[in-house]
Amino acid sequence: MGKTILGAAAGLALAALTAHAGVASAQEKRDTIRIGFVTFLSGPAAGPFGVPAKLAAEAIVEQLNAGKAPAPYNTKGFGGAPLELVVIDEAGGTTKQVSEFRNLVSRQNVDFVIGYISSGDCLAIAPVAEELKKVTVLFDCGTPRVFEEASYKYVFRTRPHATMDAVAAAKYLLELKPAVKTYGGINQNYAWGQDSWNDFDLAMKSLRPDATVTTSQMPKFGAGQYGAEISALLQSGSDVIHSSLWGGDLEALMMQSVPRGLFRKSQLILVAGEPYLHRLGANMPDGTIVGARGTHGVFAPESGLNTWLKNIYKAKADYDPNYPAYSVALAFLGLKSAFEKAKIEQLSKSIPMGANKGVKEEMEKAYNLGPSDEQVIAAFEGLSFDSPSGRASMSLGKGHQAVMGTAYGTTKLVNGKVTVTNIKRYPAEAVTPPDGLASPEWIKGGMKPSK
Amino acid sequence: MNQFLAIVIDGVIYSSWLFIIAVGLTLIYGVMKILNVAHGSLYALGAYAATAFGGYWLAQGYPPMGSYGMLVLAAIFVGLVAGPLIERGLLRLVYGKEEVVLVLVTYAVFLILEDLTKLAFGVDPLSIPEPYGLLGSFEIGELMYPTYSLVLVLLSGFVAIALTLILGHTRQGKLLQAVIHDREMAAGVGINVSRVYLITFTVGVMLAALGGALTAPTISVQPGIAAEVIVLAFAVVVIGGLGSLGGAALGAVIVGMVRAWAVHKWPEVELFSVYAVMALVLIMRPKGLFAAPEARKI
Amino acid sequence: MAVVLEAKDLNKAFGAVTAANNINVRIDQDSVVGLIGSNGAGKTTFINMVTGYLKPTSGTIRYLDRDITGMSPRQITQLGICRSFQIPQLFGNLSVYENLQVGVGIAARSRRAAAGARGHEREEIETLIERFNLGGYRTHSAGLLPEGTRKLLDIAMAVAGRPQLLLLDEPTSGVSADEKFRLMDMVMTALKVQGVTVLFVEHDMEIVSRYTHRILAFYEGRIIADGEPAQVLREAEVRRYVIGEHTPAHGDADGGATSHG
Amino acid sequence: MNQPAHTLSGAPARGADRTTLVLIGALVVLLVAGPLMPRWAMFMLNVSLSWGTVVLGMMLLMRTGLVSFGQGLYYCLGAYAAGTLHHFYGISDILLMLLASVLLAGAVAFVLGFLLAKYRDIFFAMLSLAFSMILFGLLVKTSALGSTDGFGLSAKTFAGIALGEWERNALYSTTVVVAFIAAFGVHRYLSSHQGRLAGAIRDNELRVEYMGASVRRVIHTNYVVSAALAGVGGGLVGITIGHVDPEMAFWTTSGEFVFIAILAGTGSVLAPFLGATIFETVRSFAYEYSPNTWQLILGVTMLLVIMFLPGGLWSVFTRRKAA
Repeated sequence: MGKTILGAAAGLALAALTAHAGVASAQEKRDTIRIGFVTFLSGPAAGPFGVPAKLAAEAIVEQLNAGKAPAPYNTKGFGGAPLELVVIDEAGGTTKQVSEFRNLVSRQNVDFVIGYISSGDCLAIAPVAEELKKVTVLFDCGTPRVFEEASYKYVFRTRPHATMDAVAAAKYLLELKPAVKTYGGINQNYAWGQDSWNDFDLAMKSLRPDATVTTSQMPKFGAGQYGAEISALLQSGSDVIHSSLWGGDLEALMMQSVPRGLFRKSQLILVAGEPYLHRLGANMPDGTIVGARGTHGVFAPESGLNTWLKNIYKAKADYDPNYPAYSVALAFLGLKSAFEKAKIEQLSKSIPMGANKGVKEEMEKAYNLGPSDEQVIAAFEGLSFDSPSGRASMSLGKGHQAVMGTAYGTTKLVNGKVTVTNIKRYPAEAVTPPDGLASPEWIKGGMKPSK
Repeated sequence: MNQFLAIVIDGVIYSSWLFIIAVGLTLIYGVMKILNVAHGSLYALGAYAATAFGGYWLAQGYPPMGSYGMLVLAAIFVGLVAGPLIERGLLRLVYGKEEVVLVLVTYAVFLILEDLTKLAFGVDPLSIPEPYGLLGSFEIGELMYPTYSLVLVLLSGFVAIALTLILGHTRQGKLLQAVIHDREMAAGVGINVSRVYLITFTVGVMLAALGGALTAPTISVQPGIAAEVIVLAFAVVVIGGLGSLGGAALGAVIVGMVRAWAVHKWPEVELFSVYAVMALVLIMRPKGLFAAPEARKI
Repeated sequence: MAVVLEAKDLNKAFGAVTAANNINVRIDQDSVVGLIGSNGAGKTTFINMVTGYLKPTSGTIRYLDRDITGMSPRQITQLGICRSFQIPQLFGNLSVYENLQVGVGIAARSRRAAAGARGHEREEIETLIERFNLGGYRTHSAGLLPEGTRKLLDIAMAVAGRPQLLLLDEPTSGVSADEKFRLMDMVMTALKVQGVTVLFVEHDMEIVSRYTHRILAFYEGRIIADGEPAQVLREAEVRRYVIGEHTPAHGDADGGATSHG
Repeated sequence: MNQPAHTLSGAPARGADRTTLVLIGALVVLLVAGPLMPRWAMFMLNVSLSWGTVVLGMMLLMRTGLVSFGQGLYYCLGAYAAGTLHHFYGISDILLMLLASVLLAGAVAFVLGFLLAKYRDIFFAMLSLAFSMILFGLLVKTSALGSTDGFGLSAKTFAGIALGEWERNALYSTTVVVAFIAAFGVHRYLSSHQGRLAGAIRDNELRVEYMGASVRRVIHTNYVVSAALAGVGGGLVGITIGHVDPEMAFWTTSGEFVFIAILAGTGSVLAPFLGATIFETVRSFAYEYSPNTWQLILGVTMLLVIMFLPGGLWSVFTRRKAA
C-alpha cells in the first residue's frame, strides 16, 4: 500500500509545519519587532540595488537597536523594542514572491514587511498585504501604478514614484540646452525602461513640441552587447540621448559607447546614473546629465542624518551609499516615526482620566503592548519625517505615497574623480502629479503644479 | 546604404561573438549528446576569471598588452579546472541516461554554479575595461568601431578554422568524428571513448570560458550573465543543427544579422527576433540547417 | 488462385547502389514464399518497399488489385499487410502482455470491429500468447527477453494485426540452430489457423525448403530464380550466388545498401 | 520485479484501482484538512497542486517520450486568459476564468500541435521553448497588459455565488477538485488503449505505425491535453497569486516544470503533485533559511534524485511495493 503513504506523508509534513507556525505565533508580540526585509540577493539587481539595500538595512537596524541614530531617531529600535531582520531574496518572480510574503507573515510572524525593488513585485504584493492586513512598506520600486490604480490601507511607499524622474529630466535638459531639436533614447525593454522613455517623451512633447524623436532603442534586459544599438544611435545624430539603464547594462553601454565617441555628438541623460559615478570614472563622459531618482547620494542635502548614513554605510562597504541605500533609510525611519507617534498617542490615551492610582500600571501595560497596526497606520498616513535624503511627506495615495523633491546635475571630471556640478532641485509639486491624477494625463496636461 | 553597411558590420561583430559563445556547446553536443545548460555558467566563470587574472596583471603594473594573454589564460585555466571536474566528477556517473535527464543534470550544475560564483566573487559588478580601449578604434564611414571588435571577429574566425582543421585533418579529429558517428562502433574498434569525452568536454568548457573572457572587457561581470547567454547559444546551435560546427557558424551569422537588422530598422522586435528566427528555421528544417543524417532503423 | 501481391518493374536505387532491379513478381493467395539471397541482394529492400518503408524509384506494387505504391506503412498495414523485423521491433519498456495488448488493440480499432471489442481483445491476446507459447513471459518487459522469444513476440505482434499478407524478415536469424525449427513450426501452425499468405526472408536453406511452396532468389537486386524450392535450389546461379560456394564481397549490406533509407 | 523503473516509462496497469482509491482519499483529506491548516500552508498547497496539474500534463507528454521546455506558453496563456477576463471584462467568477484558461490554452495547442507533433527529442523541446519565448516577448511589448509588471486579478464569485471572506477557501477547494479531476482523468486515460499507445510510441514509433495506428494523432491529442492542463494550472496560479506577468512564459518557468517532473518521476499520476509540493516546500524553506544559496540547494537536490532515484521520488513508493 505504498501509495497511501503519500497521503500520510503530505499530511504529516503539513502537520509539522502547522505546529512550527503555532509555536511562532504564541510568542508575545511587541517585545522584539520582527521585520521581513525583501531585496535582491541574486540576479542582476543584486549588485547595484539589492545588496547595498541589505547592507544599509543591517547598518540602520544595528544603529537603531543601539540607540545611536541621531535625533529624532535616537530611541532604541522602534519605541524601545529592538528590531530583528528576516531577509528574503527577491529573485524568482512574482509567484514566488507572493508565497514568500505569505510565509513571512504567517510562518515567520513578522510584524512589518519592508521591501521590494521590482515594480512587478510591488504591484503583486500590495493586494496580498491588504488581504493579510500586514503593514508593508515598499522601499524602492518606482511605478506610479501602485497607488494610481488602487488604494490600500496597509501598504505604504516611502520613496516618491518614478514620474518625477522623467519629468525633472526633461525640465533640467531644457534649462541646460534650450535649443534641443532632436532626441533619442536607449532603454531596457521592460516596464521600467518603457515607462521612463514614454514619460520623458511625453514631457518633452508638452515642453518642447517642436523637438522630434530620432530613435528609441529597446535592447532586452541584460543584453550586454550594444554594438548595433550604438551604431544606430550614432547614425541618428540626436542632440540628446535619454537612458534609464542601470546596473550591469548601464556599465556595459558606457564601456562600449564611450570609445566609439557616441557622447561627443550627443548630450547624454542618465536618469539612474548617480550610483555608477564612482564605478565608471573615466568612462563617464564629462557633462553627462545624471539623476539619482530622488535627492539621494550626491544630491542629498547636507544634514546630520545624511552624514550618519554615509558613515554607518561606509563602515560596511568601501563606497558611498547609493540611492537604494537612501530608500532603505527612508523606509525604516518613516516606519519608526509612524510607530513611535502611534505609541505616544496610545500612551497618552492609556492614562485613565482623573484617577491618580493605577496610572503607572496602565502606562506600563500600554508601553509593553505597543501600538496596534491600526494605530501605526493612522500615524503613518500623511506623516512627514526627516531622512538622509531630506524631508518626505506621505501626501499622495490617500497619505500612503511619499512625495519629495528631486534633483539633477551634470558630471565634471575633477582630477580623475567624477563630481556632479550645476545641481538643480525641483520641488515635489513641480514634478509629481496631484492625488487622483494619473501620471500620463498630468504630463499631457502640461504638468500643472500639484499644489 | 550607409545604414546597410552599419547593419552588416554590426551583424558580423555580433555574429562572431555568438559563434564563440555557441561553438563549445555544439561541440559537446555533437560528441557527447549532452545539451549543456551549464555552458552559460562556464561562460560566466570565464568572464570572472578574466577580471581576476587581468586585474591582477594590470595591478602588478606589467605591460597592459599582456592583459590579452591573461584573458586567454583565464579561459584555459577555467577549462582545465572545471572541465575535468564536471566531466569526471559528475557527467561520467550519468552517461547513458536519456538526453533530457542529462539536460536536467547540467541544469542542476547551472544552478549550483550560479551560487558558487556568487559566493566566490560576490554580487558587486566586476570589470576589466582596459583591453577594450587599449587598441584604439577605427572609422568606417562616419561610424567609429573599437579595434577590439575586429580582434573578436578575427579570433572567432581563427577558432572556426582551427576546429575545422583539427576535426578534419588530425588523427585526434578523425577519432572524434568516429565517436560522433557511432559511439559503440568507435568503442568497438578500440577508441578510448571515455578519454575522448574528457578532452571534448574540457575543450568545450574552454571555449565557453573563452567567450566569457573575451566578453569581460566589454561588460560589467555580475550575477545573471549566465542565464542571458545560454538561451542565445541554444538558439544559435539549434538553428544551425545540433552538433554541427558549420551549423553553429551559420546560425551565428543568421541570428547576428537578423538582430542587427532589427536594431536598425525595427527596434521593437529586437526582443524576440532571435526566437522568431529559431522557430522559423525549425519549422522549415525540423532538425536545423545542418542536421546529421539518421541511422537506419530496420 | 487469386493474386494477393503483384510487383511490376520495381526499381530502387540508392545513389550508385541498385537495391531493386526491375522486379516483377505475383504472389498467390495462401502460398508460403521464401525469399533467399546473400546479404545486400535486396530482400529486405523488397519487403521495405511492399510495406511502405521505402518508396520505389519506379514501378508499381498492387495488393488485391489495389495500387499501394508509395502508401505509408500505416495505410498499408490497415489494408491487411503486416510484417516482422530482422531486428525485433518491440515496446521494450512494456510487458509482453502489454505489447500484445497494444498490437491487438490497434488492430481491433482499425478493423472497426465494433462487436464488443474489449472481450474479444482479451481472448485474442490469450490465443496469441498460447500459440506462440509466451505464457511464461507474460509480465516480463519485452526489452529483457531472450533473442528467440523476442523474435516470437515480434512475429506475434505482426500476426496480431490479423493480416492477409504477412512478411517475415529473417524470422530465425539470431535463433540457435536447435530452436529454429521449433520456432518455425510454431509460426506456421499459428498462421495455418488464420489462413495467411506468407513471405519470409531466410538464409537457412533447410528451413526454406521445408516450409515454403515457392522460392524467390535475389542477387544484386534482381530475382535470379523463381519456382519450386527443390528446382530453384538446384539452379547453378543460385548455388553460386546464393548458397555461396564463394561468398560475395558485399559485407553487411542489407544494412549497407539501404542505410540511407 | 521486472517492471521497468526508468524515468519516462509507463507504470504497470495493475494497481490502477489502488491509485483511484488514494486519489479519492487525498481529495477528502485535502478538502477537510485545508481550512484547518495555517493560511501560508494552505496557500503553498494551493500553488503546489496547481503546479502539480501543469506537471501532470508534462508527465503525459513524457509518457509519450516528449519533453517540452515551453509549457510556460500554456501556463502563461491560461493565467492571462483568467487575468484579462477579470481586468478588462470585470468577470471574476472562478469557473468562468478557469474555463477561459482551458479554452485558450487548448485552442492554441490544437493549432501549434499540427506543427509540433512532427518533432521529437531536443527539437520538440527547443521549438516549444521558442514559441513560449515569443509569447514572452509579445507580452513584454504590450504595455496595455502591464508589460513585465503584469497586472492583478482576483476571484469574487464561484458559479455566481459571491465569495467575500471565503475567496481563499473557495480557491483552495476548487484547486483540490480540479487537481483531482485532472489526476483521475489522466489516470483513466493512461490505462485506456489510447493511453497505452503513449508508452508504445515512446518505445517504438515504427512498430506503432506498422501496427496501423497514427503516431502523430496520438501525440497531437496528448499535446492538447497537456496544454489544457497547463492552462488550467496557470489560471489557478494566476488567481491564487492575484497577479500575472510575462515571467510565466519565460523559459526558466518551463524549466522548473521539467525539473519538478523529473524530480517526481512519471510512475503515477500522484507523482506530479507530490513532486510539486516537495519542490515548493524545499524552495520556500531554502529561501528563508539560506537566502544566499537556495539555488545551490535545489541543484544538489536535483542531482541526488537523478543519481539515487532514477525513477524520481515516486520510485521510493514503487520500490517499497516490490520489496
